[in-house]
Amino acid sequence: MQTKKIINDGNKAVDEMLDGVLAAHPKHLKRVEGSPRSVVAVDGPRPGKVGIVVGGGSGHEPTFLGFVGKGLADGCAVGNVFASPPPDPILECAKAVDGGAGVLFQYGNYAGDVMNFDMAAEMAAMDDIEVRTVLTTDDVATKDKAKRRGVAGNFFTFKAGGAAADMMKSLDEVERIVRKANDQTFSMGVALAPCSLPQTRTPNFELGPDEMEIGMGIHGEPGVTRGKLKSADEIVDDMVDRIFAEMAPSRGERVAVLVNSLGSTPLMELYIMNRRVRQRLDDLGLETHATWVGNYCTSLEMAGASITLHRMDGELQEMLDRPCDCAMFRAG
Amino acid sequence: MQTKKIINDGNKAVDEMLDGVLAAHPKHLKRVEGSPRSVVAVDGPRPGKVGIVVGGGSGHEPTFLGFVGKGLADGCAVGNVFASPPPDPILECAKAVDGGAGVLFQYGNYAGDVMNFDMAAEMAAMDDIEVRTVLTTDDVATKDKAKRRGVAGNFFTFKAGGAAADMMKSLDEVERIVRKANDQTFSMGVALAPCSLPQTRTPNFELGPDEMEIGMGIHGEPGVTRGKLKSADEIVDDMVDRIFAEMAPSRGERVAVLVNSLGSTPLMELYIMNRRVRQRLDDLGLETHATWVGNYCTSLEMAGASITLHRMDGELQEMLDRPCDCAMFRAG
Amino acid sequence: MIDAARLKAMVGHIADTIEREKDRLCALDGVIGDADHGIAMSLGFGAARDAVEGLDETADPTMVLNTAAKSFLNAVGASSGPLYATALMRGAASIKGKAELATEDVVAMLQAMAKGIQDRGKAELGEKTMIDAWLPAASAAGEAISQGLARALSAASEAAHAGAEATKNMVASKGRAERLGERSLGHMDPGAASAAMVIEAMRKSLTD
Amino acid sequence: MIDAARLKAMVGHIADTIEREKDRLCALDGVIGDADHGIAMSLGFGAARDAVEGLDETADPTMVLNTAAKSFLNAVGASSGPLYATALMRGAASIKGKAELATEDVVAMLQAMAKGIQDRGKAELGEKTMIDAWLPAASAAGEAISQGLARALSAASEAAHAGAEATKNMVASKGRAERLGERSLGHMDPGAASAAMVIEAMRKSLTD
Ligand SMILES: Nc1ncnc2c1ncn2[C@@H]1O[C@H](COP(=O)(O)OP(=O)(O)O)[C@@H](O)[C@H]1O
Ligand SMILES: Nc1ncnc2c1ncn2[C@@H]1O[C@H](COP(=O)(O)OP(=O)(O)O)[C@@H](O)[C@H]1O
Ligand SMILES: [Mg+2]
Ligand SMILES: [Mg+2]
Ligand SMILES: [Mg+2]
Ligand SMILES: [Mg+2]
Repeated sequence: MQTKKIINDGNKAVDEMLDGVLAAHPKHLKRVEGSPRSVVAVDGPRPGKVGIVVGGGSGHEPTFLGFVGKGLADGCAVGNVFASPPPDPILECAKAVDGGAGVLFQYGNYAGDVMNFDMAAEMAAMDDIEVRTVLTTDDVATKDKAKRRGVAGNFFTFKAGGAAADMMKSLDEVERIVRKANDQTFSMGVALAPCSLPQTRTPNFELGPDEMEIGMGIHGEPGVTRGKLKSADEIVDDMVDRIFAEMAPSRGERVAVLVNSLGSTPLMELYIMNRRVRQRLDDLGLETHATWVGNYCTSLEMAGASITLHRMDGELQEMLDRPCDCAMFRAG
Repeated sequence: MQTKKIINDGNKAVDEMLDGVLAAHPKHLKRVEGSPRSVVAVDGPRPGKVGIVVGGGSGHEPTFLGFVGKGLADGCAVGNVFASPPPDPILECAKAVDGGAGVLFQYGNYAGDVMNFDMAAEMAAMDDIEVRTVLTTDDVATKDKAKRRGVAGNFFTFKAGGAAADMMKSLDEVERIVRKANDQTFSMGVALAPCSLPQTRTPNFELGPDEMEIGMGIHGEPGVTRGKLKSADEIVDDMVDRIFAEMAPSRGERVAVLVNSLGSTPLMELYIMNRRVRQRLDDLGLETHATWVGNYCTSLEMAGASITLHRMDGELQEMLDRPCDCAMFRAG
Repeated sequence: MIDAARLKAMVGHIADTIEREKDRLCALDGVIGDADHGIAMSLGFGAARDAVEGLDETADPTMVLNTAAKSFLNAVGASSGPLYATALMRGAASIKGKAELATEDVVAMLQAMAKGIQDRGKAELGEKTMIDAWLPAASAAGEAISQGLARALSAASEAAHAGAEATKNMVASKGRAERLGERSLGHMDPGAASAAMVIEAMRKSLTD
Repeated sequence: MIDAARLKAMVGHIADTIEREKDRLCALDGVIGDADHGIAMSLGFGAARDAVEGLDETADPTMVLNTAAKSFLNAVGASSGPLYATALMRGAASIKGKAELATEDVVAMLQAMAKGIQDRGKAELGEKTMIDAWLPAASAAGEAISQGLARALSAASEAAHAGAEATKNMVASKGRAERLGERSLGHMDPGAASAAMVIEAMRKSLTD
């Protein structure tokens, strides 16, 4: 039996979604002419400003598209479900948002994305657009920071890059700030039930009816431990402990929090998780500067959640607090 | 086998959720002292302004709590899952947000809510607070407008009330405008898979593995037809046809659109739906003034979606466009 | 002898009964409503039991029922909250000033409760609500009053059960199930089902 | 005689093969990756087939492979896109200017393709990627070149299959499965599995 989805043809799901996105958000988003999978901010790119291009596979909405807008990303290249976009739409975004000050590519650390964005960067260089790249590597399910996957932490790294660029900082500066933001971003996920791709409509992994998997990736890649479903507090403790082990926070430090649904875990559960996250932060004497709870980086209809902590100095806090106005997100 | 949820004790889910909500949104929300299930806007209630009190059962987040804030609702009484709050927390909200110009109760039309809010209104009258009530009755699954359930259309009726009150209009005026907004709001839902209550953790209805139900209520109340799952376009057409039949729109009229997830239907599917909604509106020569797509009125983790159309004259459009800043929603 | 202590025990007995039947009530509500009726009733009578247990010796029967009413309402809300809170408050008012209840008092209390539910919910017989259990029970108790408390309450309990059973053949026109129309046919109303349990628990506790 | 028309047919034959095996490839990818490898490969070779079918008579073998490369890449992205696009472009470059391909040309093309994948992805043998099918295939073809095209390509196909099989005993250290460490053991790499299918389809189409 196929999984249930409200779609037409699975192969057309991404393009039809995009049509719906453009119809809903004409004040924020437009397509690059002749490149239907390249979306740029109506208000954002401007002469002298570093252009921020994000992108990746579809199925993580509102990541990446939803973060395009004034004060955040200028352009987004849209891939197939769970598949990096090819170089062409990335290049078209880079051209469309280039204000002469260079372009920063920001995306999650996956082999496919790296290959495609790197190819696009080479092509952009041939068009005399200077491109730098900062990968988001926030998923502490992997030990080695440089090899970590990019998951919900894109929220903070994109926000930092978008703010820095909006402040008309140089490409060097924007890159430096985004690297710092990424260094200070730590995520951990838990999955309770699989998603399924529009084309296969088959659960993309199996999990027992009473099981959960800690550390599962946002494409259903296996995580770090699988076990019986525990209570919210136990789950959060396990996740937060793993984050703290990598982050090594000290009393008095300031953090921002993101409790994110992987798709079908509702706000009630996320807020119950946030209650415990806050208790743990308070217990350590950390100052919670801001909290977001909701669907920010999903995995189609996967059940589960992720917790991201973002440690801030004064500069990163300034980036986080700077107003932005995107298709599916607003802050400041 | 119990359904999977990230919770602790099912009986504590609502209070723990509220703790998490208050922890996340200190700039927008605070509890009324001594009344933990009464939440009011930090910035909003003020002398001379009509107070807007909303509320209902939990499990529909971000409805109702998420719409508390400047320019929208001033207070929210929080019930158990799918259960109206009792009169006491409603009364405490009314007292807390009363600015001397009267209070408007806005909530969905359910027997339980009506009884509890009416009791609270009687008690408020004894405290010399003038209370009026406008029920949201947007679900066209019921023929008789006055008997219709209130579902995602609360979004538009609350927005209208919040804006009118924020403009310091009189209680008479605010009531008139909200009644007009409700008269012009039409919703239709479709369910693909059930939710389950935190206490029972049992699916609250059954639906075959290839079935959908059009018109199902946001608490899993039976709808109007059950059948095989169709394509997105066919589903949207069925829903929009039913809405048009009640709304009887004319060429050139202006509408706002809300495509809402019941919980676990992801943005990709909602935007695919929105694409078709827009086609249908364009075909009729209607002008789409604004569109929202996402989780606005959920039903725990139910799979499915609803479509709401809101027809506007100049006054209603002014209400919709007026800025507001809430815990889980911002506009304008 | 029915005094405040017996009424406290009665509230406790209702709470225990509902607790046992909670899942069945949720399942009934799942078919034509929102699947929470068992939860609402168990939270309500559980809170009522805890509250009346906390009362000291000086509490009279009226105080017991008023305390139960208030705690039920505040724990529950929903439809059941106002309906049962009103029932209990009206029951309390009907026995005001009495330290011990005679058969007539208990029957009057039961009738006041039924009347309270009807005043609050405005439902008529045949609309597929708890009224279809409560009203027949109240009438039956009145008719059997001359046969003593045990017979009066047995008659009430039987009538309540028959009334609940009869809701299967009714089309809902009040409450959440109202919009189902014909689709509500064939299913027992959860509120009527729990009403029959409540009344039987009252009978058992007050006469055994 | 292997000319542009044969290469077009080859692309079509690969596309058909992958289309048939799509679900199996998605299932393999589901275990250690993101369950989309069959989709990516079928979209890619499907687009490549459509594009090369659209070429007119004047297209030479290089043009066929370059066209396949570009359309594959634009239809897919993902990991497979750059890897196969690079393979096809390198294959195209290796036969530049030739209207017909001799055995040495086909083997050189196969080797250029493998080299292209390695240059693009930077994977070494034993890292549990498609390289573990492509490199052995390219070597085997080289070693068997003196025995003629059919034997050379049979040797390549057998080596690719053996290589794919061998990935079961490897711990991933490239691509999406890299973070699984030991948990990737026991499962065949989907990219290696599809590589074996691609190479067998090339063999069949170029020699049958
Ligand atoms: N107006 C009414 N009068 C009498 N009983 C009612 C009325 N409305 C609802 N009920 C009863 O309430 C029951 C449902 O209670 P419950 O599930 O606790 O509340 P809710 O419908 O708010 O979820 C129904 O089965 C019905 O018996
Ligand atoms: N760096 C690399 N070098 C060679 N092959 C790779 C590399 N990274 C990934 N692969 C191959 O790609 C396959 C996955 O392809 P696919 O599922 O289409 O892409 P994605 O991982 O982006 O979803 C893997 O099974 C592996 O064989
Ligand atoms: Mg992929
Ligand atoms: Mg309820
Ligand atoms: Mg109910
Ligand atoms: Mg894959």
